[in-house]
Amino acid sequence: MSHQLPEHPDWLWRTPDPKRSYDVIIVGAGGHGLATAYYLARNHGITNVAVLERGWLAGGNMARNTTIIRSNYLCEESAALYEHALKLWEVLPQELEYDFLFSQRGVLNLAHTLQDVREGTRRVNANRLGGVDAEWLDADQVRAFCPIVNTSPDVRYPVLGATLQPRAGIAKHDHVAWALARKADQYGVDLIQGCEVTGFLREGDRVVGVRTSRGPISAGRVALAAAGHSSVLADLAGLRLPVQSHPLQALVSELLEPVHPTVVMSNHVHVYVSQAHKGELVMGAGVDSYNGYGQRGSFHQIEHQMAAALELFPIFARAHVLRTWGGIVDVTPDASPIIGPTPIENLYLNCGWGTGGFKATPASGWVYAHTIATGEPHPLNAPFALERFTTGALIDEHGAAAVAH
Amino acid sequence: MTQSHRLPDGGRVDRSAPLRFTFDGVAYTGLRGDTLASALLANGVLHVAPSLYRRRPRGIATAGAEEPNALVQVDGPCSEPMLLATTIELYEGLSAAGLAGLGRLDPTPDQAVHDKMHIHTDVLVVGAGPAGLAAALAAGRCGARVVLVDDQPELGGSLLAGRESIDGRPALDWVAEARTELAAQVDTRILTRSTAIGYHDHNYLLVAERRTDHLGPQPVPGISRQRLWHIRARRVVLATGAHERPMVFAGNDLPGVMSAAAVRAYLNRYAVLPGRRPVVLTTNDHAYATALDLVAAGAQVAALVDTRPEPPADLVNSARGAGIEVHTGSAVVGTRGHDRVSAVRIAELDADDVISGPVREVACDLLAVSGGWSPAVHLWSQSQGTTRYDDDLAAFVPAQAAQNVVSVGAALGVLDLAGCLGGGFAAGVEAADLAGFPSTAPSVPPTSVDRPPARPRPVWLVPGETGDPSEWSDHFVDLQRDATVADVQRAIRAGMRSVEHIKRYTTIGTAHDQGKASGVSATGVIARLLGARSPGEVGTTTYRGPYVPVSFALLAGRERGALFDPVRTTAIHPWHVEHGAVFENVGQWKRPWYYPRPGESTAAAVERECRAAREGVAVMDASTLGKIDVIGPDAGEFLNRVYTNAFAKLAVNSARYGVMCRADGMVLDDGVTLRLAADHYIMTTTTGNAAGVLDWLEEWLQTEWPELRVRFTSVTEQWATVAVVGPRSREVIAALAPDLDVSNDAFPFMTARETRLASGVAARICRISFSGELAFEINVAGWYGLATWESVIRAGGPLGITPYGTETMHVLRAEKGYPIIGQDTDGTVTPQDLGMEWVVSQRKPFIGKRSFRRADTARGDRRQLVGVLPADPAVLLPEGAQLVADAEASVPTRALGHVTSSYRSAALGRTFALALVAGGRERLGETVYAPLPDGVIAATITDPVLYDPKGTRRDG
Amino acid sequence: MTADTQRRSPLGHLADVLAAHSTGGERGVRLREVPFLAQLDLQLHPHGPAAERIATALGSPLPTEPNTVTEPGSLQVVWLGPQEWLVLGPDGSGSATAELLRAALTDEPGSVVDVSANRTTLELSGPAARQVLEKGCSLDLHPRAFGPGRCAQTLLGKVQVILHQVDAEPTYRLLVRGSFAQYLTDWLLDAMEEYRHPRLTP
Amino acid sequence: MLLIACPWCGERDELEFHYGGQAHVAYPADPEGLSDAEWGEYLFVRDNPKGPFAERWSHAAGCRRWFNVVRHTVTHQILASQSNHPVAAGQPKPVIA
Ligand SMILES: Cc1cc2nc3c(=O)[nH]c(=O)nc-3n(C[C@H](O)[C@H](O)[C@H](O)COP(=O)(O)OP(=O)(O)OC[C@H]3O[C@@H](n4cnc5c(N)ncnc54)[C@H](O)[C@@H]3O)c2cc1C
Ligand SMILES: NC(=O)c1ccc[n+]([C@@H]2O[C@H](COP(=O)([O-])OP(=O)(O)OC[C@H]3O[C@@H](n4cnc5c(N)ncnc54)[C@H](O)[C@@H]3O)[C@@H](O)[C@H]2O)c1
Ligand SMILES: Cc1cc2nc3c(=O)[nH]c(=O)nc-3n(C[C@H](O)[C@H](O)[C@H](O)COP(=O)(O)O)c2cc1C
Ligand SMILES: [Zn+2]
Repeated sequence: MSHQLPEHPDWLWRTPDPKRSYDVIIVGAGGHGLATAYYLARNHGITNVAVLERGWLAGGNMARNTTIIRSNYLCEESAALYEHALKLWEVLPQELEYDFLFSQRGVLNLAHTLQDVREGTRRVNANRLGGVDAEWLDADQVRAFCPIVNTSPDVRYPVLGATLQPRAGIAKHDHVAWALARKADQYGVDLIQGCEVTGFLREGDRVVGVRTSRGPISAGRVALAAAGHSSVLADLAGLRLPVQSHPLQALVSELLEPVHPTVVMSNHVHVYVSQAHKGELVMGAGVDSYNGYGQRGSFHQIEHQMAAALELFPIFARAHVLRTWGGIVDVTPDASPIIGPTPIENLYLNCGWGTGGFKATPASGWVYAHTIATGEPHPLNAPFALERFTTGALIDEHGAAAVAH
Repeated sequence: MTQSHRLPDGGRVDRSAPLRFTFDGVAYTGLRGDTLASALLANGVLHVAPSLYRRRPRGIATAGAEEPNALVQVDGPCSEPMLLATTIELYEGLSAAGLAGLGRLDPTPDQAVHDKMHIHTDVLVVGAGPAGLAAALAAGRCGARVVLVDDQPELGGSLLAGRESIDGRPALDWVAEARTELAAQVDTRILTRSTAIGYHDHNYLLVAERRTDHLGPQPVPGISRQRLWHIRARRVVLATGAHERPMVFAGNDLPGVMSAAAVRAYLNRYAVLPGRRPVVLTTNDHAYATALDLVAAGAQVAALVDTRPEPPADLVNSARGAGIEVHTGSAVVGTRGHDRVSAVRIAELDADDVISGPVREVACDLLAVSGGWSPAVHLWSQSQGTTRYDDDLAAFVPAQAAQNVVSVGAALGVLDLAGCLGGGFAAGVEAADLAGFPSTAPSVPPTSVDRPPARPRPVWLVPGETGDPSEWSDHFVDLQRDATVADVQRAIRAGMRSVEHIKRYTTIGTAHDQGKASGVSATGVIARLLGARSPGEVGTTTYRGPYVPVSFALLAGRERGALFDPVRTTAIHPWHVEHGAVFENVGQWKRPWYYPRPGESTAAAVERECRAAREGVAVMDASTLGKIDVIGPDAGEFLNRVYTNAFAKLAVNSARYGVMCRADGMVLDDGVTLRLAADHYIMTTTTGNAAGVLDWLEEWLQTEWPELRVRFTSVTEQWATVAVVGPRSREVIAALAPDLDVSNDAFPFMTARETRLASGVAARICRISFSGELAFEINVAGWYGLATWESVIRAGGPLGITPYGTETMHVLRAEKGYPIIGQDTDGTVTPQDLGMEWVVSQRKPFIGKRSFRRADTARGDRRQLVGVLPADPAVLLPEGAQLVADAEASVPTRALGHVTSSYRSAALGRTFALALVAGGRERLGETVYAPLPDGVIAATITDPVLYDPKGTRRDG
Repeated sequence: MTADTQRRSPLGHLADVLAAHSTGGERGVRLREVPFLAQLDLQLHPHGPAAERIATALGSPLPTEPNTVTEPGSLQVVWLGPQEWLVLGPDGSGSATAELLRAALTDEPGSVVDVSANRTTLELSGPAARQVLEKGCSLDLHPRAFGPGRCAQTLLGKVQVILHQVDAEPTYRLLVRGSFAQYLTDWLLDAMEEYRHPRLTP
Repeated sequence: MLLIACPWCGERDELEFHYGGQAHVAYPADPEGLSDAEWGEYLFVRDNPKGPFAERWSHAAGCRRWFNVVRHTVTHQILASQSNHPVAAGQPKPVIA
């Protein structure tokens, strides 16, 4: 039987008009902007805050991701950050008083080549040292954990094993955003939709506010959380970022009786799939190679994704694609985010989450709020500074996952 | 079973072809030409399945792809969930069951074939109703290549459901003639049963054709079940018609509440009378035809309710003339009935849509509803065209085009037949013209005499008789999601303002039908509850593909099983298969991993192969290495720039190992390059990187150094390469190549010789060693690869020559501390990290050089490649094990590095590993620990070269 | 032992299979391997003196119109790019042609590389041949856009091929790298399957 | 599936091409003379406009030539493609300035 989703609360947020001035303005009401506002209020008592959103709240990548949450990243710096997020996910439904369907059903990352096996083992061992739960499963264990995966040795790229993070899983994306928005609003944060930032107010080298489609608003600090549009905003401030915006697509099937108990990811064959609570299969497709701001991608990505899905899950043959869509992901050269101050005083940056920032939402908000409130990075985001592209101290996650959902 | 509701005559069903079928286990009979839905209705079956969440009875509500209720699971060799009874063509033996909005996947393997086609056209017309047919005819007459697609089995579109006339004759006669004319046009292709599902950038459309579904579930030999057409069109004409909207009133979900246009289709196309005592509810002219057709079919139309206070007099008169009671300025405000509507409640509405008069109850068994028409702008919107709200039509209509496309007919909001025909024809002529086929003799478009309909009066939200919207929980807005006006109101009260938020709060529009017919009604309800001036202020949610759901199998096409991804094999592959090789996937290549003897374990086989290479002679197929001819007077200079070390002064017939870095200084690839002549080198790349390296070279040459005179030719498959390795390899080569002086002096290490083998085959033999042993590589034209391999095996037979695979190759090179790019490196490793300062020229510039001076890249404590010897020489460190300095350190702790390669070595008589360790070269002799799930392994850091560090063996 | 008895073309072992899957008739399609064609990759500036010398030596200029093939004598010269051609000749003609080309090139920058063993050639012909290609090739193969004497480097399914239409029947040649030949053949045989069965009547 | 005009081979599906990012980013004439920041900028920082973008493509499955295209990153409209004068104009222009 399919599940009706839990009811949303009777009250979510106000629709205020912008004030003339705020202590902090956050640009972008995606998950990261909202989490930042929430933690600014909760952890730092800063509530004279506006989150400005050009469209509808959480209508960017937050509305379009495949909701995979895990912390089993390769680099220690990444694992620490994402693990902080995972620990927050574990307490947030209660703290936010919102059942956003966080489901720790485990995530399998399949290995199909000897090199995949090496990389998987490397990640499992690194994760365990970092305090992240991780196991290595052989093909039989994979089948036991997720019986619909085709573990036959006869396929083109047989499953040789998988890493499993048992505490990983999924959550319902919009509910997460709304839960954060609701609490932020309760703390007094103004969530202002239909308000596009079109420029920055400057006094000398300092940013003192923003220009918007609804007039200028001054601010003590301005914090960007605009995901795919980060470069466009940075450009308005005269800053060039090591970020490129690419289309990334996802799709859902119709509602189906439960068949898929966990989350399966395969970089090699290219499948990312879970079955959401209502019963739809949720899958991510590939990133288009070229830049794009169109929230749509090239269809061959979907076709390839389907071929790959059937290679691994023959039972999906007669499932149907109900809807496809695209988002705009902000990709950095090392596939890791950038969080921290910028060379421009009072302007802060949080971007570059690429294909995998949903899972980081709470931690991203936590450390970003810390950075904005104190002017100094939190130890967890210190390594993710913009300077690393000058020093060369990249946090390269390519080895771990071509696409890091 | 009798077909109790089948009309005695008429319709496009074949009365001579009765078909038996079962639904929910009950047997029925229908006719060829029926859909499952029309056949069920013919048998008096209306109810399909309960609703998903509230388990309310639900019936067939439409006659097409916009159906929200009639979802079924169809049995077959592999049963298929979530198909629509309204679009399934009936076939003999069909067996299906109703679904409550939730499908079931069948674990039986799906044997059906799905395939794809790629075609181009000048003009693509989507929809073969009057507008589309006229467009296709016109474009075809101009000589353009035309593709006409329609999702129905026959052409005609809504004409199939009506009784219109064209040029003074029955419209379907005109359709038949049009079909004949189109079929005779050489360059026109008609695809029926074909739904355009996607409209992508650069006029790229996808069309899903159902080729055999109407024949039954069994695969038809040779014919794919469904086909996905990829169509690139110069111009597109969208003639996709319009969807009739439902209306939102209390109890609007009862079975028996049906689209008025669907009722008309059931009457005229399928010869089925869906109800004997219907009521018709409309906001516009169109449903009058339904009412009259119902009367003509013998139904007793109990009432016609028109929301408009003053509908066109001629329509009202004709209805009254047919004995129908017409209620103007009124609406149905409620229904009665349990499993089926048994009565409707009718009341007058004032100008603000408030109930303004007494409520009257009228008994009925069917309520035909026309809430207005929404142009099917789905594909238009997918093409990024904009829409605008048209107040006169009460509909969103196409506005600004984003590609080479026009909409015509009802899809544009043109609702009269004459307008559809004329507009379609003109669009066809124009599309052909713009595609380069001007019309020479403009023919006269077909004509019809009807007039554009009068203004509709949409009532987006029919009020309940009591309470306020927050209580209207049986006013359904989205039937499949069981979402009601009360839900919308709750969302708005919670603070939601955007239609996108309300969609997500209520899940309206997210079900199987994607709100095809109900989406605009939902917008109307939202507008009303928000107090917006018009639905245009609220807008619609985003239209996304596919237009109708399509199976994963169709999109996967033939890229399944053996055809999923190319398999690349070498010329010698058949021998490997015959000799029991176990293969490893390396990129798309199949490479022998090892060659177990019967009963032999992997470890034993590898140990045996290694021993042969170290003590006797062994042979490996190295053909997969990428090979690139680099030719031209500036070839040496070019190589100097892309490799970290120098090549310009390499002697002819000599070879050199080189490393390439990306601009960021990280190792990209490595390999041996041989100079064949002053201006001719042949470069080898790693197996997986061959194509990437060629691209890399072309990029630098073309975009940065076009002045360099050098050319690249990929010759990977031109050459088969056989590596003959081991102290006795010289004997084998001597036997094979009698003309060659194989002595050390005459043929030193890292040189090459051209010769003719005893077999007569021309060969280039190089002395290259990736194992530290004396070794030769024989290169022959690919088509001699197998024979040459066989002759090596024969020549080496007396010496016990042993074929070996990639695993042994890895052990041998690791014993020598040679890294494998991609295994011992991961894109974050510099040549210096690998201990290869010697390969990094200090004198010349090369790609990546500048990066070595960056703060982080110049650090001394970077992870460096070292050897690692487990304390217990029998214990094998797993590849990927992390290394720490302190065995007792509590988690979380930082690793020093990790094991990249690890093997059992026969030559060393122990296990050993390579690892990347922070400041590793400063730590030689230190003990490190690998904490693993089942214990800690202690090991000592050593120099990475463990075998023959002095290099005494390479000359044999 | 002569070298020739040692040669194996990538698809030599499949000749019978290809023949068995070929069909005639109104919607027939045939597939065969044309093994061992001599193939030379030629790169040079299309308008230098060397190009002139080559034109003289071959008796016809190199095709400079994109996507076209010329046929000087027993050779075929396939346009691969603005400065690159593939010169095809009968089995065994490779070294002579290579010498001729190298001689004409003299010291002008350019290259002549024998790639005869790099690719093999599949010939697909018959009334349904175009449809078979359309199952995996996104080029416009309609006679208005493509025809005898035209060529393209493109993708068929997931495999890179050099496609050359030989005649109007149509007959196509597909030059494919040896390592992909088996897979491409499997792909083609699968795509041809439909035409071994009667057409589906509506 | 974008349709991209190779200046040499004509219009082909996107799948035949490799994307090469922003056009007109020259390799620094003297890398050794650059500061770490300047070198880092060359390595990693590229324009990322929402709107017309001059970018490079290589016809990887075809003629292997690199060329420039101006594409609108929202509409994907191709506003300009390096023109094709392969033979008449002699030596093809060095593509990336
Ligand atoms: C298809 C897809 C699948 C994904 N799958 C996963 C997954 O499984 N797991 C995972 O962890 N991550 C996933 N991601 C990535 C994840 O969605 C993003 O990394 C993350 O959502 C980005 O942060 P955000 O939520 O703040 O961004 P967004 O929601 O995009 O928020 C940015 C906001 O800024 C607004 N904005 C932009 N410019 C302006 C301006 N000038 N003025 C005002 N506002 C502005 C935008 O409108 C937007 O609402 C996926 C992404 C996509 C597209
Ligand atoms: N008087 C009114 O109020 C009113 C209202 C609506 C329609 N009409 C009548 O309906 C007719 C409209 O003619 P028309 O030609 O514009 O439309 P149509 O409805 O006759 O034809 C559209 C055709 O396109 C097909 N189609 C739709 N989407 C498709 C897709 N994605 N892929 C493949 N096929 C698809 C439909 O199945 C149908 O066969 C006219 O006769 C008009 O008078 C009248
Ligand atoms: C996890 C997840 C599940 C979804 N499930 C559905 C679904 O069941 N039905 C549906 O129509 N859309 C579903 N969507 C897609 C949304 O309708 C929508 O396409 C997506 O939020 C992007 O927004 P847009 O299409 O309005 O641009 C889902 C999206 C996500 C991220
Ligand atoms: Zn090209």
